[in-house]
Amino acid sequence: MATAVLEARGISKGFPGVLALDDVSFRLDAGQVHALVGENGAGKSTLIKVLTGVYRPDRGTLLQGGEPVTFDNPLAAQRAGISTIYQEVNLVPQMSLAHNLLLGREPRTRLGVIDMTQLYAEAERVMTRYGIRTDVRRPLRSLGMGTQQMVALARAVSIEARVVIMDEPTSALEPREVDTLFGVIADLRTQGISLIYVSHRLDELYRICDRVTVLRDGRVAHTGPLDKLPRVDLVALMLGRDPAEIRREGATKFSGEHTTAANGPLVEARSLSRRPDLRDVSVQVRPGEVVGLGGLLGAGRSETAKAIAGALPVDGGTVLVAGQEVRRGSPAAAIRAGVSLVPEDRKVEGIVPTLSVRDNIALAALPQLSRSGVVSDARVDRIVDTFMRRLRIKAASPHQKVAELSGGNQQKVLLARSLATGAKVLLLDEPTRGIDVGAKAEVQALIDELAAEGLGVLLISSDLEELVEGADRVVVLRDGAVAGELSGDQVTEQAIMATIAATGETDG
Amino acid sequence: MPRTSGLAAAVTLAALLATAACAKSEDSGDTPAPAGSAGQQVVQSTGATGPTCTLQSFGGQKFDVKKDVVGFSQSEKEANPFRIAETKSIKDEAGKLGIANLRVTNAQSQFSKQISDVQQLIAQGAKLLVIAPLNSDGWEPVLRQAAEKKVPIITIDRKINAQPCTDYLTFIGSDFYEQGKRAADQMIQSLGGQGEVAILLGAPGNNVTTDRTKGFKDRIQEKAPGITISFEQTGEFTREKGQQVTEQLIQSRPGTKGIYAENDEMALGAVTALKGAGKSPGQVKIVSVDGTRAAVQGIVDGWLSAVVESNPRFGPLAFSTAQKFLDGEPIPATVIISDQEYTTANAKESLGNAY
Amino acid sequence: MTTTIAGADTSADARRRPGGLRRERIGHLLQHHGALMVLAVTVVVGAVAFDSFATPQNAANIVVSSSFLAIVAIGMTFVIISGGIDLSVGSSFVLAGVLAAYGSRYGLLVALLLPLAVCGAIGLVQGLIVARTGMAPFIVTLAGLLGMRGLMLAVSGEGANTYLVQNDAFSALGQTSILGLTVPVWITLGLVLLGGVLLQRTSFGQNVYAIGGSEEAAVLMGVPVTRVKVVVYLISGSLAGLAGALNAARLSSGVTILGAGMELDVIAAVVIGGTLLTGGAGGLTGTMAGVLLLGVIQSLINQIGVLTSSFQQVVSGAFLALVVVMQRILHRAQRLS
Amino acid sequence: MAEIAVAPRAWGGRAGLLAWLQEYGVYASVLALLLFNVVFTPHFLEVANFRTQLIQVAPVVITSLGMALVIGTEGIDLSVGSVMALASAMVVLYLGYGAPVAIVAALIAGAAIGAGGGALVAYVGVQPIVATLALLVGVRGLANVLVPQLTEFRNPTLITLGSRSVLGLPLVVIIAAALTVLIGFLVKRTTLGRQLVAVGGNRAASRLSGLPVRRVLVTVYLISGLLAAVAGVLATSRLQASDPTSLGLLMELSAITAVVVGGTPLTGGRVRVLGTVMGALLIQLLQATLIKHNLPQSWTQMVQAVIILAAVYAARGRRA
Repeated sequence: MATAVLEARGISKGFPGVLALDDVSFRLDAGQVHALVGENGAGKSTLIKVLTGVYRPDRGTLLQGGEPVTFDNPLAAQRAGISTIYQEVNLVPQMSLAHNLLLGREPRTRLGVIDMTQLYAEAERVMTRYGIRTDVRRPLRSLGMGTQQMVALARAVSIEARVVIMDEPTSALEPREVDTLFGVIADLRTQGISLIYVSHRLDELYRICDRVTVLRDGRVAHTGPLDKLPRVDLVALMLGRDPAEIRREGATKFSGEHTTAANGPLVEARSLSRRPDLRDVSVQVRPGEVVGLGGLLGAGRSETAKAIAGALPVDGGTVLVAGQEVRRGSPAAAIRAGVSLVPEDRKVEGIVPTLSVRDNIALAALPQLSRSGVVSDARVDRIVDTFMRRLRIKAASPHQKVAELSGGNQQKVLLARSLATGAKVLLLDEPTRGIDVGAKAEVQALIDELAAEGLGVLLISSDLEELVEGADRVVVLRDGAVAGELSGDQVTEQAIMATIAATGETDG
Repeated sequence: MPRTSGLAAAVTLAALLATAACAKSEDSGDTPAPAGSAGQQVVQSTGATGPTCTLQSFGGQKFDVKKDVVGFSQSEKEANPFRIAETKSIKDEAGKLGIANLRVTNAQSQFSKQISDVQQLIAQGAKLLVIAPLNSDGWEPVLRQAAEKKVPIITIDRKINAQPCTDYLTFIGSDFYEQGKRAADQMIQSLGGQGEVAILLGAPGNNVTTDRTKGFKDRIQEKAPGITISFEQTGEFTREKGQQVTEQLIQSRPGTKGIYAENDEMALGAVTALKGAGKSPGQVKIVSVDGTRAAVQGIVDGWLSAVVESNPRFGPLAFSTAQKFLDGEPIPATVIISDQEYTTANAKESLGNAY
Repeated sequence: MTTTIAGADTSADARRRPGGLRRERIGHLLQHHGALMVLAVTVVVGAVAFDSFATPQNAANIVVSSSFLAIVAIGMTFVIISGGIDLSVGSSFVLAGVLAAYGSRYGLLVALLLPLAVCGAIGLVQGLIVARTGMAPFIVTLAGLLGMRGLMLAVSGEGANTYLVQNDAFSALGQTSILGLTVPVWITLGLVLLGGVLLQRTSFGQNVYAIGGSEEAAVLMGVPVTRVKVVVYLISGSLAGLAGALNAARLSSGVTILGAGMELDVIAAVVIGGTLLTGGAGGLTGTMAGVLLLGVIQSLINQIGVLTSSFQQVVSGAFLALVVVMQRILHRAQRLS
Repeated sequence: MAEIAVAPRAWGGRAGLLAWLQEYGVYASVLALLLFNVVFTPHFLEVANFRTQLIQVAPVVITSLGMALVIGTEGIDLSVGSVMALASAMVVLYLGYGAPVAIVAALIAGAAIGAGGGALVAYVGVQPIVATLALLVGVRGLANVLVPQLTEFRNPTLITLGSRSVLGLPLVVIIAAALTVLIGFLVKRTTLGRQLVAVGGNRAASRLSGLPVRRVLVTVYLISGLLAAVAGVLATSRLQASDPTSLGLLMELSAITAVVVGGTPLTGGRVRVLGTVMGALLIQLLQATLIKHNLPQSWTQMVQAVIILAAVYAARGRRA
């Protein structure tokens, strides 16, 4: 047996109050694509950070090519040929694509200063190989998420990496970009480069990975070849549950059809327009209905939700709640009318990290919980208690800082915040992205429950399965306009994809 | 949105300024009487033994003060009686003499700004410069430029450390060291040569502070070994700081018999502090330097023991010196003015002289 | 590896924003050279309104007296681009002047090196504290402001001693004119060029931008964050020290009453120059335009002459507000259009 | 389930000590300084001394409270010192109508300047440090234009405000204490208080949650201006004169120091009211100690620098 490219032996790492990794061993061979899975908090991130020199392990050793190594910082790991692409693209948004790509490895002139011509040429050359043709002098933030992800990948690989670690690399990619990415991965593998691939998307794992290591509660729950492991068993391993139970419950927690009341729409968006994001987008949600909003990234899904929630100024169009027009461009007015948004980016637009769970839940409902500007603690406690129980939010106490909770629980806090306002319509933008399988199931079940109680839900999801099983009706967006609407039996993955794919011809 | 808020801000500002128009301040019984000729500066000594300077030896060209540009560089904002009186005196005298092109700059207590202010005056073609320097040292760049163009500089109230007649024409002002000594004399007299004395220092780094401190200490050491200086803290020449420091002082050192304040503002701050602590007038002897109206009034009221004057009315003397110089007369290197003293004996009748 | 997929070249963003690139460029230009344009306009207005404004001597005066602020502002630009701030520069400046004048009695080398070493060292320590402890730069350098002013007072006998420069070579460094401009001006020009190259054309400079843009990303991209931060504060401290020393050479003495509030002038100049206080963007040309703009405004106020000293402050404040508001509006127009 | 386990707070060991210092460091420092003075400073344990310290610190406390709110929103207000000067100018300008009118005029002026700065920040999007820097320069000029030189007044009501005692406590101190309670209440119990820390903690999230972010910002800066004006009026009444040139000079730095030393992070999202008061007290006691022991100015500044660093180092948040 050849020596491993990278091996971790008996790694333990603790933080105050938590043992994040407990005697974890992990082995990566040359040319291998190794899936690293586990729920959030299982220890994946910590293991990656140990492998890349962000953390020093308390116990255990790292071996590279059979030799013990220690990395003092990410730079040391990079120099040793270990590159990482993180979940949230970690590049510098204000800097140009070229500078991001080649930061630290800029071509020099004979005088020792950066050769700008070379820099841009080199950047263009590299990006072309990844199927990106764009002006490399543009600031990174002006480019799409997919492009940014590709830059991150290109950067990681081009540092003569022998090991590339990818943490949820596809979460922001369009299917086409995913294909490009997988093409690149296949290429890397043939060059003998090893990959550690972290993802929640089982399809992708089975598509490209050779081996899998499952972490649970800081320990290795399983390691072995992936193709011999049935999906259900993998899910069971991650959750630590009985595989039979998982089979019974199906892939998602949605129960299927909802009884939709026949009365008029709860919320109606008419001809929302905003150059260049939205063109004449109209959507209706009736009480008790879950309406899916499908489409590719950048098709205007989040923009539609934000426009309805008053968080995005629009050039034209109106939003009516129960037949009454809502003042434009004011989230407060939308919330008063009963429309509440749970945004896509939890960290940036969702939680207030410095505040407690309690304050986060009560935040949007403060005007309703106070009299002449003074907050009623009793009422806040009551409503917080209600929703923490109802959504099964797991926190040490309502006064725990929200930043200390897991992603899934943070998501539930945001849902609670929306519900606390007495919302009649929830706009959920990727409510299950980046949260662990257990929490995902709970959130999905909750959406069902809320719809059953008569709430209207607008569900945005990149996960087609979630959309098909969860929504009664799916509105498909394309290039900022409604491309089609599917309901009843029409709601299938194929139908949605076909509606989206109809763009292929018009795209140019 | 930005437009409306900008508008709102503008409206707010306008409203604020407008309200100032309908402001109504307290009826003030003691508005300063027109200065007139009262309190005019008198030359005390002209350093007769020292060298003198003529237009010829200076090497300048004759010019007409009335028509040519005359620059005046003030060091500090005209926000305290001394600076107000000083600038006013210069402007008034210029007006009286018919000097048409007087350019006035103000360095707002920033030394770098004063240097560039004066340089700009030179660039504007000033033929004569009257400078109230913020600091005695550091005038090299200005002096070089002035020397190139042979622009005579008269410095007032503070000296410039340089060569008279070559670098600048002359200095007209008080002797701060001497002021310190005279304040010490007054302190010795009112304390009978015994007791603990505290000093409220001026702003640190300022040579007025340095000289007034040194003069005071030297004189005390020389003439009154019974007086101990137990406390020196800066009051930064302001009334507020003077009050705050005095409050700490009288509480933690109740034995303090006298306070020497290096300007009137700090002395008045000390008076407020003493009043607040329930002391009666004269319980702690206060001596200060400047001669502002409020301080002299303080003597009349019994709170201050004495004030050594530092006369700011430089206008007449400065311009007459300049005229003499242009007329070819010899000018002494320093013109020390005679500062008077306000004491319990003369305060009431001399109140009109105070500024 | 040739996995290019046809048509995958344009990002969703680029597609949605036809002509976005050109507008971005214009916006970029405005943000970076807005100060230069305002400066040009101000100079033209001044020249038209006042005879004695656009004279070579006045111009030289403005440039010469601005050069010290400019040197300090170069360092501040580095700090601000890295996402920090340095309030201690004013105190560094005055301390350096006193040290230089004091050191001049031991020769030119001491006069130059003593202030550079002390101010550089204090900058270094501040940088270390900021980088290692994660304390806010605002607070660390605020302590630096107080501490160094205290040190300066201690060195100068509570401000009572003004050391005079006793070395002709050192004085000459501050006073000699070459082609009508004094040595400090040429040093400033040299430093601007050097700083520009350092910022735009070296890995170090790119690292400064990266840290200011996103420190987290910079760490993960392998930027030696601690070292870069330390160096940035070291540069700022050293340049403030150099400016103070040169100023002492120019004034021939270690004046103790300088530098109070200088940090605010410097920050104002850098911000007017288009460098964002949030870090990650900006440059030296803008900063220089900002410095000159402050000098020109000051000169214009002097030319007007009739303003009382208090009104001058109102005008300066209003002008500063106006410039930043204009910048914001331009910035916004560029985003919204 | 992968729950983030939160260990019960152990107050032992080095980590425990650090955590304790972070929470209570400023109180411990004040206590230590008090003890030092009790032992080494003559006449320290006297009622008159505590009166002096409390009276002197009152304007700083009041200004710092406003500053704490602003810093809670991840902002900063450099204009407070100048606003004090403006308030002082307004008071003497309107004293002819009687003290109440004059005081109200001063407070309105302070609130207006605060709101103006807030509008620049909230609506125009100017960074707080720059917006309030412009005000720092301009407003002091304005105050000086209105009242060009130190002006004494004799209005008994206004003088009483600064020197009167109620039940043995100076009125100035009572006002500062009342405002502390009020601001504490505002932060803990009012909608505005909850909203302002949310705005400081995450502005985008606050906007999406329907918080009136701009209104909150303007209100907070307005309160800061208003409190600075209160401090200005009190300082004026204590001085028995209006001195716009020097009143409140460098107050912004004292206030920021008090807030930060008191444990409110400059990054916003949190406001510690009592900590702020303690921060102000710490600086006051420090200065008093150095003055009482007749140490030179250079010492005062260097010691202050060290204390600031030490206090903030102890109080800095544990980094993940």
